[in-house]
Amino acid sequence: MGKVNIEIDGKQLTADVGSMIIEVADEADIYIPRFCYHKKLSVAANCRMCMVDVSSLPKAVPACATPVADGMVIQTQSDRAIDAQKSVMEFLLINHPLDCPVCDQGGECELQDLSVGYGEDVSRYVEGKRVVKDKNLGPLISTDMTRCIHCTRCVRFGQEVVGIRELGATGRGEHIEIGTYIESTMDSEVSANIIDLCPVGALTAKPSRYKARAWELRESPSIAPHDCLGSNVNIHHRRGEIIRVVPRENESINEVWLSDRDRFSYQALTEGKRLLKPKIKKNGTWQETDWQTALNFAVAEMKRIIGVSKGEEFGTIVGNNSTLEESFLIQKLIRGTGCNNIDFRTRRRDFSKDQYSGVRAGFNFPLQDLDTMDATLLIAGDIRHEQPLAALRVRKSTGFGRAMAINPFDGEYNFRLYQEIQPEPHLLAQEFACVLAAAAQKQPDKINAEIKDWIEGITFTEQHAIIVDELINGEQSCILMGVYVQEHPQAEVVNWIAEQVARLTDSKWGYMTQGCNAAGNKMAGAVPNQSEFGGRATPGKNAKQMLTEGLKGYLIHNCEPDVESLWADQALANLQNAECVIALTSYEDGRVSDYSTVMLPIAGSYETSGTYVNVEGRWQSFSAAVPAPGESRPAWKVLRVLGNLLDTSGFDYESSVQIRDELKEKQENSRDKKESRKTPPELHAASEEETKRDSLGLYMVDPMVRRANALQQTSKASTHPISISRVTT
Amino acid sequence: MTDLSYDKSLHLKELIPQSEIDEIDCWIKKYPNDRKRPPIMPALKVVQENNGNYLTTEMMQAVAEYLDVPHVAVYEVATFYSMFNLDKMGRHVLSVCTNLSCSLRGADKVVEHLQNRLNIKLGETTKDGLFSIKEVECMAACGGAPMLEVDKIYHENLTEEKIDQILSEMAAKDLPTQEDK
Amino acid sequence: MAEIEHYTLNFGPQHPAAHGVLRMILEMDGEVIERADPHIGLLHRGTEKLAEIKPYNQSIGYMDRLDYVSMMCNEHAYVLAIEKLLQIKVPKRAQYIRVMFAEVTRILNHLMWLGAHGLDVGAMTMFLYCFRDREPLMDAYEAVSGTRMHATYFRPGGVYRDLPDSMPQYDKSPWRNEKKLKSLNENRQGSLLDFLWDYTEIFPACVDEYEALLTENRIWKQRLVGIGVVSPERAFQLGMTGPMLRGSGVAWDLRKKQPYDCYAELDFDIPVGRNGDCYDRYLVRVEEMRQSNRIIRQCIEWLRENPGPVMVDDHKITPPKRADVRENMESLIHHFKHFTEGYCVPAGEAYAAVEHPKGEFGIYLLSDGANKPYRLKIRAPGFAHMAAMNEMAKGHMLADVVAIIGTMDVVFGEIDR
Amino acid sequence: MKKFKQFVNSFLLVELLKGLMVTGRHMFSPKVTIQYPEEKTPQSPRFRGIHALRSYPNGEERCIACKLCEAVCPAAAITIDAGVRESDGSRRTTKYEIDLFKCIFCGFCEESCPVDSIVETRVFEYHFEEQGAQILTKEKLLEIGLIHEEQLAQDIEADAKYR
Repeated sequence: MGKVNIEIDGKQLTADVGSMIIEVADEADIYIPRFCYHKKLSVAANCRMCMVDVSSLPKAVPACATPVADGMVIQTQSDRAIDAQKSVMEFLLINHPLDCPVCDQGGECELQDLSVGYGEDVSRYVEGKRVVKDKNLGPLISTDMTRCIHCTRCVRFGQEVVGIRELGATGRGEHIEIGTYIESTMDSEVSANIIDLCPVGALTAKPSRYKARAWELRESPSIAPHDCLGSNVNIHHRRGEIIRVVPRENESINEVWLSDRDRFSYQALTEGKRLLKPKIKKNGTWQETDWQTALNFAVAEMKRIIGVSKGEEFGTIVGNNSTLEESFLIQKLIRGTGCNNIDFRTRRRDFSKDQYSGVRAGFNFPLQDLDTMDATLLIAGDIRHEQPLAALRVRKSTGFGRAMAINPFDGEYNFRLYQEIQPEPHLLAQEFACVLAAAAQKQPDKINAEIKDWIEGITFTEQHAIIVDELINGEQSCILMGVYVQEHPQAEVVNWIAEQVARLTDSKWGYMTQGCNAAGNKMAGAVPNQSEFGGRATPGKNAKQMLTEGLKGYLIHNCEPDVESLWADQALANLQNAECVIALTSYEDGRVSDYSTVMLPIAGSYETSGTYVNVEGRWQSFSAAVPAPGESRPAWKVLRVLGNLLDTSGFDYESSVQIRDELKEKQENSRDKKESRKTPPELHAASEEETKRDSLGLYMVDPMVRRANALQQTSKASTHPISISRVTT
Repeated sequence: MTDLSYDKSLHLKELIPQSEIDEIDCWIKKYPNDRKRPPIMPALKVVQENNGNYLTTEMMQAVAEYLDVPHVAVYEVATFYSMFNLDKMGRHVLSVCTNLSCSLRGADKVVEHLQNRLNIKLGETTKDGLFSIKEVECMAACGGAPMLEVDKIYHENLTEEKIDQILSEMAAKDLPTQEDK
Repeated sequence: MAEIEHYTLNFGPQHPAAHGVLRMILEMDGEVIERADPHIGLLHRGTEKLAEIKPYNQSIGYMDRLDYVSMMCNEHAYVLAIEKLLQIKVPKRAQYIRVMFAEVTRILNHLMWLGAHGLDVGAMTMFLYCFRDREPLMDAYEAVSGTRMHATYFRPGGVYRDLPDSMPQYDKSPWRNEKKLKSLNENRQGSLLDFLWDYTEIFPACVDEYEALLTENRIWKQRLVGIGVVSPERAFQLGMTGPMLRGSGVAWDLRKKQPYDCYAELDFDIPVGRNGDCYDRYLVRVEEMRQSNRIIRQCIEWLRENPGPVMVDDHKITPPKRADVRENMESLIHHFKHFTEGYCVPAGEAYAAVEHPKGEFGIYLLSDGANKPYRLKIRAPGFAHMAAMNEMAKGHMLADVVAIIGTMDVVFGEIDR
Repeated sequence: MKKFKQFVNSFLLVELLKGLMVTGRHMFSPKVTIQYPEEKTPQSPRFRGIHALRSYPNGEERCIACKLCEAVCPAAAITIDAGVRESDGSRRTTKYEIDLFKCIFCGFCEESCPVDSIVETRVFEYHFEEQGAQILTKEKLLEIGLIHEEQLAQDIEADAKYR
């Protein structure tokens, strides 16, 4: 790309040909006021706030829509520019209601800031102002459309970034309105980003409506705990109460966006029914007690059951969203007592590779590369609802590349699919195998005898060939497996095929995982066959066995197997029949109080420090943003004390950072064992029964989300995104 | 997006005759395949003419479905252009520009005069169904402000006399037709 | 002869003559002071640090509480410093109002000092007369600002509100008949300016009374003449300012030397002493009251003639009119922003000093361009005077220490800040 | 001559007699003191005493929880919690507290209030009898507002032209 030399406010700058003045100015830290321009959205140039004075032009021009030219001399502070800015500001305020005192945006409002910074200090307008009817956009976004200045950022966001156009600008001139025209709610899973985009108070967050002013809020960085991307967030809190969660810019993970799930799940912490004191169930009734008593009780029960059954009859289920530190401590603690039954994978059916599995994370390429894929093959997943922000990236790539899917279910995509194959769920692996066969034929020099044998007899169709062609021809291509794949009874087969296809077509491959810390939990050793970082461990029962076979005692940490596991009904029955269930939980509602014997209150997300390892294997540590309510304590502290009481050694940690550092050291010292399985897995038909089950809904994934009121009121909450298969139902 | 009022079964083909559909298809063909929005305007025009000079929400939705564009894209077009009517209108729609130039030249007086003459308010239709008055944004005739448009004809440099003259001409034109009925 | 150690006396901080919370360690040889060691800090409130975390305007109220007997003079220095950084020109009327109240404050301060000094030295009656004459000035304070002391009245860009057109009046009470009530309210019939004018008519006679009681009084003279003598050279070296410096014969007054606001347009004289002792400083202060009275009268005359704005008409810095806030958007936004974030002051530094009743009161402001000061330093005149304690008291008797503390006119609000 | 005059003056206690004349005169002049508390000194309409929250004549509280007073309070004496009022969805305070131990009576809250809700009354005589009583709750503030509404409205009216 060519370069041109320009001058802004006397500063000599070099810029790429074709870039807009405002981009160059931003780069050089020269601020030009703007409302409609946003670096992640297309240029609309309809607010006219960014007028600058270009010496060669007779009138002031909008900086966001004027490309630079060689020798341009631009002034942002000349009389002409300032005149233009003042006029625009006056114009924008003509119809703006006198709402500042009751407006949630007050104090962080771009209109206020620019009015003070660039506008006049007194109005000349005395006529009546227009009024626009508010729209009902659902339980997440509250509207005050009279305040709208028609920058159309929200419209462009829907159109360009999400790909679902829900909002539009109807009418013309004074009658222009932003809205859905027909009364309807906004249902996209990333809808609330328009709250951040809105420069005025027209779109504000409903759950935190009127709660706090921007200047009262303290900001603490954290990591969102609901999907495997590990979106970076800032927790805004006041006097120890979380008021809202907003995205923290991280170009390599969440860019500037945040899914609604990550944004509003905090409600569970502030409004959910929190467990504030340890409780012991005595004769069927709950009694509040102190930590000492509760811990002693739990320890005695654990010792009793583990002692009697030699560890066979006690099982530990770790929640998907446990931090790395918690998982590490809990597995260390359980293995220290001589029990080996520990697992976090309550949604996995295929344990065939357990004894070989290493600790690799889902992706072997950076998440950011999804943006630039020429070909993306999605295998069985509902990426929009499982990892909303990853879907935005895939959508970005479809601007020039092609997305394809092999999905047994009705997928809702916010991008166009070039090819779509819809096999029956139980034949997913078989269908995918055809792709491998096609790939093998296209790349005969890359295959070995083993694969040759494996694909023997598998035929493929034109469609499979096209998919393979796309993967091969694309300069960058990837195979992306959805969460459902890991729930499939033939997960390992599909994984293996994906790896082989990727190798043959020179693509990247990765699988999405349930929860935010699947990779971390695995690294920490919260699986039955290996301790931290693939260390050797005596094999124990896996989650399926623990939940379906029925044990005498359970330790459940930060999860509700009766809701989120694949064997929910069996799990519930077995938990109810168990002699003792020790629950480390933040909430006391739900069935946990029904089946548990002792409840230990632990801090929720954002109230504890720890580390999440995302799907790329990126370690992201965070510290507590707010204190835990009542007597609840960070789980790592609870586990540390439990470890001491159980007389297991090595539980003298003083901070979660200390645990993390120890783990980091261990990781460096352990060489990630190459996945040693040489022989390819066997391809056989899975039972229809086992593949039928619905996946968890968008807002059902973990205990926190399930208790977030506003999210539960959305239309997406009631529907299971992957529900019906056209073929099977 | 859930359109609560939208009935999925409603298809454009059920709303207008095949000949009109063909006309829309003809318009669609004029634009590149991946450009779906340009035909919205001609399509709406066809549908409106078929429906007696106004559009219903269902029709706009049906057009959106037919053209495979978001519903709101059609609403935007239909609400932007003054030639699309969203309510049942009189035989003659008097579109008075009240934008800047016209306002400076006395558009509010034009509106007031029309309202008094026809005894209706802006956006209403006379009882006999002959006239509707509509407030519109700039129609690019600022040189002859104040102006109004009726039956696709621009009337510029309006005065009260001129308005009266236009109205009586219109009424006169229509008289025979009314008698025919 | 047996060696006799010096006697050490702890003076204050609860001593009535310690003017607040001064604590002094006096080393004495008999009754003669060998060494006086003032300990300060008992009234430290961290004003300078507090100012660093607040928008500029929010610290005005804290300025009142520095030298809490010359409230508006402290505010004056603070707002002048901000105005210097903002490079704004204050409306003339606001300047006159500010000067008028600065002089009212000077009288208030000197009356307070005179009463207390007299009491310290033994002239009980003075205290009562001074306090009686402070009262109308306090009423003037209340009439403009709503409080008798901590006014928070001066603002960067002018003053908060214009002077009221009417004065509040005494209500009927069973204790006074119609006639008495009328005479009480007699000077309250007109505006605040009329009220003050009335005061300035009477006040010189009051000063004459004070002088009749004190100036030639032999006890007064015995207690003050020749006590705490400071030579002009030493006064300079010790950083003395105000009456302390002028008492030593140095004609140094910021109102003349670096006129701020409208002082350049006013006619007044600078009294200076000859001997640099407590008595001369007494004479200087008494004459200053007469001069202040003159200034006030000139201000009142000017203010009566010249109505106009009392605040800069730039709502980026000053809050908009209240009526506008309810009607127009720009005003509402500026109101909102003014009271939440305040205004940003261009980066830079400024030092503004005023001729405070006690000396040179200065505010040094360092701005990094934000809406709160990066650093605020208060130059309190009393602090430098306090430092001269040892030198001034050495060789004097214990009782003279009280006279010296009195002559310094120390107020711990500003020294400890 | 001067010395002689001085000696005579000093010998005859002239200056002391002059002083005594001053004090003597005052014995017969009217008293300047008033009979507090039956009698009070005049108060200006700008007086800044204890706070009050005003209401509209129909009983509706004025405060809209904009929190400007909380933001502008230099002493951080005001604490406000806001929320959506159930009955009509309007923005209201759920908690409005002024800690009178912190308050410096600068009047900024009154100055910043866009709806003339928080005001400072003419009341300067008040006391607390127990720990915690110095915190004026929303109920107390509204009550004070109701008691003094007439006076407050008058004072605001009187001062309106200056603000």
